[in-house]
Formats: sequence, C-alpha cells, structure tokens
Amino acid sequence: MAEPLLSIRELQSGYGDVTVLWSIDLDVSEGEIVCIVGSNGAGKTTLLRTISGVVRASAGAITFAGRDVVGFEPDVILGAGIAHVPEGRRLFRGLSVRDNLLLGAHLRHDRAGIARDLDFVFGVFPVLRERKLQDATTLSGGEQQMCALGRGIMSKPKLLMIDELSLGLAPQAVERMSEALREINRAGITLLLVEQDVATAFDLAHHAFVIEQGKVAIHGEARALAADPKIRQAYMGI
Amino acid sequence: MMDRMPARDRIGFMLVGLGAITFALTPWIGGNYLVRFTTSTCLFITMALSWNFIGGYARYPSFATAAFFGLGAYAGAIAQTRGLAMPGAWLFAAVFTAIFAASLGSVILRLRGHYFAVGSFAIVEILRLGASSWHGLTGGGSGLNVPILPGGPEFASRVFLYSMLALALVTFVAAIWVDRSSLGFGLRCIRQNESAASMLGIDVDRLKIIAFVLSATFVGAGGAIYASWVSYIDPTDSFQILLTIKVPVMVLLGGAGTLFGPLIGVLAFQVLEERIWSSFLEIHSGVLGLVIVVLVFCLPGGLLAVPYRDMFGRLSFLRRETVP
Amino acid sequence: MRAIDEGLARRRPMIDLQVILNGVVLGGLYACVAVGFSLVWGVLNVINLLHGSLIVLGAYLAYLAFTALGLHPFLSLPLVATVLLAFGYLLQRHVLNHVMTEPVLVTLVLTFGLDLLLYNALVLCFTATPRRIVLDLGRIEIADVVLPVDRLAAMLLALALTGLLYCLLRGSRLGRAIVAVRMDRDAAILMGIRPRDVYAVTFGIGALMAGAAGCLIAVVFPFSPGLAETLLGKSFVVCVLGGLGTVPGALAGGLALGLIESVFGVWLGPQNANIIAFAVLLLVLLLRPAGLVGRAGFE
Amino acid sequence: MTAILEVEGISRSFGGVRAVDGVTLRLLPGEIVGLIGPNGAGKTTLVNLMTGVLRPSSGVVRFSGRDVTRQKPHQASQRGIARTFQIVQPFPEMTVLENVAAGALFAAKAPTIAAAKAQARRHIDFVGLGALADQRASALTLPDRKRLELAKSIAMNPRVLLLDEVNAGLNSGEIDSALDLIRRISAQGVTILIIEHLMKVVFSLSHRILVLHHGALISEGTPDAVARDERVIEAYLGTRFAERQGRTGHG
Repeated sequence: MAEPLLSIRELQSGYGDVTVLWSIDLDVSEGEIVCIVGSNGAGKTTLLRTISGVVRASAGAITFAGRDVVGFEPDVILGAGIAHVPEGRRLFRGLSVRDNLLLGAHLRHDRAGIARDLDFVFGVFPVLRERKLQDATTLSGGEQQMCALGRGIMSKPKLLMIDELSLGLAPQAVERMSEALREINRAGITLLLVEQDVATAFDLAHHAFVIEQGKVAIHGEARALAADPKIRQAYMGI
Repeated sequence: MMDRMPARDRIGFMLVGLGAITFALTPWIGGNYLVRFTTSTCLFITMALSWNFIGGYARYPSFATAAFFGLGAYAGAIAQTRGLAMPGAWLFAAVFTAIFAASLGSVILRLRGHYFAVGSFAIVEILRLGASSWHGLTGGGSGLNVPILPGGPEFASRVFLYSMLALALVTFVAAIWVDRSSLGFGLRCIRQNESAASMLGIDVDRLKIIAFVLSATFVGAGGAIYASWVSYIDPTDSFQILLTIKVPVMVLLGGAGTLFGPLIGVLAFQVLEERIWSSFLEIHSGVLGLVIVVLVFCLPGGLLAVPYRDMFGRLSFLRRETVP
Repeated sequence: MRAIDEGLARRRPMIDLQVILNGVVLGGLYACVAVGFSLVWGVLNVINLLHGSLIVLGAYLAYLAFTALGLHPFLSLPLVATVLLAFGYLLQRHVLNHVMTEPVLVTLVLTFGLDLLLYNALVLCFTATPRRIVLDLGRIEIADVVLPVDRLAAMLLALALTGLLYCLLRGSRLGRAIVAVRMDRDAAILMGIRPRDVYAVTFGIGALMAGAAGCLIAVVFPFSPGLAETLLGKSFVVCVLGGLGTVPGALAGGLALGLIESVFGVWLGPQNANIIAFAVLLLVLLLRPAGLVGRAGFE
Repeated sequence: MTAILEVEGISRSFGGVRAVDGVTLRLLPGEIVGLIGPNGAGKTTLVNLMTGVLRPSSGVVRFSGRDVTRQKPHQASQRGIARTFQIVQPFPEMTVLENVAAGALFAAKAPTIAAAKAQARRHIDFVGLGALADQRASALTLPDRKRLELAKSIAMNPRVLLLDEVNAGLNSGEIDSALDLIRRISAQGVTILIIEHLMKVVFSLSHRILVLHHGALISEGTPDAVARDERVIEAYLGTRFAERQGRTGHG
C-alpha cells in the first residue's frame, strides 16, 4: 500500500499542562476526503491546530509527504503543503474578498500561478468574483465560508484542513459547499474535515474518524460507519 | 500576606525607623544641600508609596501623579495666598485632591490598559494647560508666589524637612495598613485577574476608586508642602510629564506591589540621580534613560526580587520563613 | 505651532475661510505626524513614546543635509526616511521585541527610557537652540486668504505621503500582511505570516513616517529637541480621536485636531484650544474608545 | 418547594444573534442539575446572566424568591451564588491558601484575613490540597488547579454552585475523583448546576438534565429520557443523521 500523505502516530497535545489530545493515530491517503467527528471538547480543533503548528505537540509524530513536520513553525508547515481553514472563518475585516484570498497566497511568489489559482477559486465560487472588492466580513455566512475555503486553496496546498465547514450555515448552503468540496478534491487537493454535522461529513468523506476525549474511538469507511450505533454512543455517552 | 516572612519584615521596619531618624538628624549631619536633598527624597517617597496603591497593588498604569501633585501645589498655594494658615492649606489641598481623584476615578477607572494610561496622561496635560490659562486664579504662565515662611531660611528648611518626613511616614503607615488589610488583598486579586476577583465577591469598582484616591491624597498634600517650601510655583514645574513617569520608574526599580519596594526604589534612584546629576550634567536624562532600559531588561521584578539569597548564601536571615 | 496660532489670534476673531484653511493645513501635517504612531499602536499594541523624538531626529537629519550638503529638505526626505526605517526596524527587532508580552506599564516605561536616551543624544549633537530650514517660497493670496507656499507644499507632501502609506497597506503583499496581523493575529499565522517580522517592519514604517514628517516639520516650524513632547502629545490626540492603526483614522483625527486648534484658537486663544483638544480626547476615550471613525481595536 | 435560583423567560442577544432565548429554569435546594448542549448553545452566556456578568435583554433572575436580575457579579457571590470557570482562573502570584482565603474573606465575609485563612485551610483539606496550601497557584498541575477552583468556590459559602466545565482536560481517573468531590459538596446541601461536555459525567452525576440548543431549552428530564430524546440527538448529530439512525433503529 502506498505511503499515506499524512500520518499521525500517538500524538499528544494541549495548552500548557492542559492535555487535550491523549493519543491520536490517524492516516490520510492522497486524494482522499477524510472527516473527523466527535462531541464538543473531544479535541478535533486542537488536532487541526497541532497539525498546522499553531499548537505544539507534546509527544508523538506527524509525517507529511514523507517528511517529519512536528515542531515546525506554522509558515513552514503551510509551505510544506498543509493549509488550515479555521473555525469561524476568521476572515480579515477591512480587507476585500480579493485581498483575503491573496493573503492565502502570502508565501507564494509565482504571480502567474497565483492568478491561475485565483481564477480557479472564482470558478468554483462565482459569487466571490462578483464581490471581490467588497469587505469580506460583510458577506453572508455562506459566502464568507466560500471565501475562507478559497483563501485556503490559494496557498496551493496538498492537504486542506477545514474546521466546522457547516457551522451556522443553512442546509442549502451546506449542500452547495459539499459540492464545492468535491470539486476541490477532484482538482487534486486532499481534504481533512472536522464537522459537527455528522451526516454531511459522512456523505462527503471516504474515511471517518470519531474522536472521544482526545483519542480515536472508532474509525473506518464513512459509508460503513454511518449506520453504526456506536457513533451515537460516542456522542451521547449512552 | 500577613504571616509572610516576619524576620524580613522586622528588619525592614527597623531599617525604616533608622532611616527616619537619620533623615531627621540631617540638619546636624550635613549642610543645606543635604537637608534639601532629604526633603525632596521624602517627597518622592510619598509619591512612590502613593503610586504603588493603584499602579503596584492594582496594576493600573496610572500616569496621574503629576496631576495630583500639581493640583495639590496649586490648591495649597491658592489657599495660602487667600489667607489660610499653612497647615490648613496643606490639609485643604489633600482633601481637594482626594475629592478630585474620587470623582475622576469613578469615570476613568472604567478604562483599561493603554486607554487608562492615556487618559491619566491627558489629565496632567489638561490641568497644566488649565493652570496656565486661568490667570485670575493661578497667575497663568507667570506662576504664583506663595507667602514665605517667617523665621529665617534655616528654620524654614527644618520645618519643611520635618513636614515632608512626617508626610512620608504617614503615607508609609497608610501603606502598611493597605498591605495588610482586605483592601490590599483585594487589590492584589484585581491585579491578577479583575473578572475573577469580582466573581469572588470583590467590589472591584469600589476598591479601585479607593486605591486611586489613596494614590492622590498624600501626593496632593506633598504638592502643597512643596509649594510652601519653594514659595513659587508655575504650571510647567507643577505638572511635569517627567515626574509622572519618574515616580512609577522608582517604584518599578524597587519592586511594585510590595511594601518596601517603593522605599528602596526611591533611595536607589535618588542616590543614582544625585551621582549622575552632579558629575555628568550634560547626559543626565540619557543616563536616566539607560537606567530605565537596564531596569526593564535586567531587573524586571525590581531590586527586591533579585535573588540575593542565591547570590549571598550566607545571609540566611533574608530567607523567607513561612508560618505553618 | 504656537507662533502661528498666535498670529491667527491677532487677526479678527471670526471663523472665516482663512481659519478653516489653516486648520486643514495643520490637520494634514498632524495626520502625517501621527500616522506612524497610530500604526504602531494599532498593530503592535505598543505606545511608542519615542515617536516625538523620532520626528525631531528626522527634522535634524534634514537640517543637517540642508546646511552641510545644501540638499533641499524635500529631496533629502527619502534618505532621512530610509535611515529611520532601518533604525526603527532594528530597535523593534532587538530591543522592543523582548517586552511585547509585558504589561502596558513596562512597554511605556521602556519606550520612555529610550526616548530620554534619544532626546539626550539630540541635545548633545544639536544643542537645544531652535532651528528652522527657511525656504521662503513666497505666499499665495486669493481674495482674503493668505497661505505661505512652503507650508502649503509641506501639507500637500504630508497628504501625499500619508496616501502612499495607505496604498502600501492596501495594495501590497506586505501591507496586507500588516493589516492581517492587526485584525486577527492567529488567523494571520495560518496564512504563513510571522507576526514577529510584521512587528519589526511595522515599527520601521512607523519610524519612517516619523522621519518623513520631521523633514516637513523642519520647513514649517522652528524645532528643537523639546518639540518632541509637543508632537507626541498631538499624536496621542490624533490617534484617540481617529481610532487606532488605520490611515483614514489618522487623517480624520489629524484634521479634527487641526480644525479644533485653529477654530478654538481664534475663539479662546491657542492655549485654551489645546485644553479643548485634550478634553475632547478624554471624552472620546470615555465615550467611544474606538475613535471617531474607527472600530474597536485592542483592549 | 421554592426554587433557590430561578430564571424566567430570560433572553440576551449579541449583535442580532439571540445567544439565550427565553429560557426558564428552576433549581431546587439540594439538587444537582446538568446543563448540556452542543457548541455555541449559549450555556456559558446563561451562567453569565445568572451571575450578573451580563444583563439580560429581557427576563428575570430570582434568588430565594428575590429579584436579582440587576445584580453585579460581586453581589451574586456575596449572596451565595458561586461559579467556576471553564478555564480555571486562580490568582497565579498567590498561594493556594491565599486564593481560597480570598473567597472566604470577600464572599463569605470572614471578619479578618486571619479568620479567612483559617476557614480556607478547612476547605483546602476538604478538597485534598492540604499539602500544597503554601504553594503558588501557578505551580499547580491542572487537576490540582481544578481542585483549587472548587475550594475557592466552597470557601465562598455558596448556596448555589455553577460549575462550568470543571472536568475539561482531565483524564478519566482525575475525573472520577473530581466527581467524588462534587458529590461531597452536594451532600453538604449545596445546589449544583453543572455544565459539561462529557455526557457520561453529567449523566452519572445529575438528578435532572436540561438541554440547551441555539439558546433555547429543547429538552428536560432524567438522564435516560434526555439521551433518547430525538430533539437532543438532532441537536448533537445533525438532523439528517438523526433521521437516518432513527430509520435504521426502527427497521
């Protein structure tokens, strides 16, 4: 079997002496869509933040494209090809949609490539082209999520991690966003999603991981897991 | 905090007592210059201890010291020129400054961090400009003459020395009280986490205003004594931006939020400044700047926090003893 | 600044076009004086008490270039600004960067200490005697309104420089990074931006704008090291009035201060106009901490 | 029985978003009530409204039958409403003893600092931190900081204790001893409202569960009933997933 694109072993991480992730093992193969679900406080966001280098891992290994990426600064990890779309979009107020997108390409210097990717983003989300000069934080919730996704794509990542894609979005918007994610995935970007809407996540993903109290409780093919009563147990504790 | 290191505290109080006696004896030890130096040192001790209430215990970065000083100086001077006896004028100045601080504090203490600092700076500016504009009351930019104390210069210099010394001692007693009372306890809680403090039942607004008023009252009295002492005040001298920063620097030098820190800071600073002032007049402010930079980088907790115990293991009496 | 205001006060005490125009000219200069201070405060969350002295340093450098090399201050401006950019960058990187997470009091005290050092160096090098670069370019008179050309030119240059900074922040990769760090530091990190680098560059730009403003001040007002305190005070007022960290904010605050000074200067005398300026500062601080045009920044 | 703490029709909006929307709840003396709900349900906002940190846009808060809607946080704690924070907030420069004494002094109105410290010692022993009383709070490990937080709040001599995620970040052994402690506090007659992510914890501890979703109470009842409530499952797992699981469950 081919080497996975992202491989995490016995990862432990947290804030100060507050341990959130106790021991995480997780693989993402190239070209896949993988989702992580789990109840509040299980450590999903912390996992993404540890992968992107914002939070320091206290133990364990993260290998990306055959390269050890634990302990590096976020810009190095982004440069290696891992982009992180944070929860709550976190668009920059006072900057236009276009400027927000260009900030995603901050580390790149290939003008032609940036222009091409900007076109790609506008192709996936035409509404962003229409609004490209508008202050990004004045967009609707769904459009802001598109902009945040686009900003992630602009770094030309191999792996795009998305935290809480559907949070606060109307069902139709979630549907559109799922479609867009499939298109992005077809364009060759591997996706790692953290989702609270379990059905959306399982519909999209090839593989799913359920995290409970900082550990992987269940994992497997998303389709198989979707009917598994253990999922509900992991959430509800009963 | 009450039961912390009684040995160290005892030594501290003994040294303060010795220091006060030495200060009181300066007219017999040295000349006019030394007496003047001691008088101004007492003034700085008063201001540093006062600033410590709000800036040290509560860690609100107040730069209003010069405002209280100038206000007290003008209140005292004006009261004296209008015929109030000197001690009465000083008392009036203290009360006036306290009332001013209470009303100002209820508004300005809502600000935090930089905004509080800027607000307190602005008070100094406004008062300085006000003092130079209001000719009828303050004499404007040309200043105000205060009646000279009769009895000759030597007598006067002693009166002011003992007045300033008494004020410094009163302030120190107030500082001891604050340090040991629930007020000081509450302020220390506010310093570390204001919202957690209020959740613990601390009326943070009230405590902050009390600390702010305390930080003003004695400074106001000090300003009034200063005005009588130098018998002439003007706006730029009374509301000095330099003063408003120098006092916090002194406290930081000794150790903010502690009882003895301000005393040590003032003494160290005064001696240092005296050395620098007398030997290198030209680079006086530059060296002061250098002292500040060194202070920030090498003595972040002030002189009191330096681990002397580790440096001089033999001085075991300095070791912290905790009552079980 | 006082001299001009007093000149104004001697004219008839009436608010006319001349007064407004004077306010606008003054306001343009103030915007340029304060914009670097505002940027540093907004992005780094540090009040740079050195700012006034950096402006005066710029003025002296322009003066030196003018007297020693005969270089026109408007021509030496890019040089002076570059020198200050380097100075500011290094100062932040190697000194201020170590106290970025300390309480407000510490950064304030440290920049004050550095300011004393710089002030003393200025006095040693240039003495306390007021200097001025006299260009004497004549004056423009239209109807009742009189404007000295050097002052008008300085104001236009000030606005142009402020506009340039605006374009830099809006339209360049670096500018976007600065705005991103100001708006959301954590999200900026996810864009691969290193806030430490941005802090150093931003402080450098703040110093650059101070140097440029110094070159303009040198042409318009007599200056000495003591002017630093006045300029710092103006920067505070502009910053609080306009809101932190944005060019439009500084512009609005600068114009507001310029107009307050010239209008109230006529009504109440220049001294009282300053009281009004600081009183307005205090009011804005208490009622609208985000400034007249700004939105909430730090704290 | 009269409620010790009750809120009636309480609402609070932030910039047009209703964080808490018309919530009514009553805490009876001596009970342990669990408050659960997905991320952003408004749990912490609700606690803030009950302790005077936030003012409600509408609605009433009553303590022992008395209207306390407009109280300030320090008044709430002096009345006997104590709370812990999601992120523990000890005073780092103070010792464990001083931290706890602060609660005894200011909220429980101990007459002197010495008396407050004497009281504090008892509470510190009660939570099992006796050996660390003179340690600086900043030197404590996370489980000990959580204990300290509990000691601080019982030092306030509360009648109602609002626990906001006291167990976040603890491992299962540590959680068990924290639960034991909470039960012992409850046994002293303190009414407890516990907010928790960890269902197991709330379910094993609480007499009664309230479920908050989008700022409104959507379910209330025994742990078992709540865990099987379709609305609760929807809130946690998403509507579509709940539907599907419901289908597979029934057929």
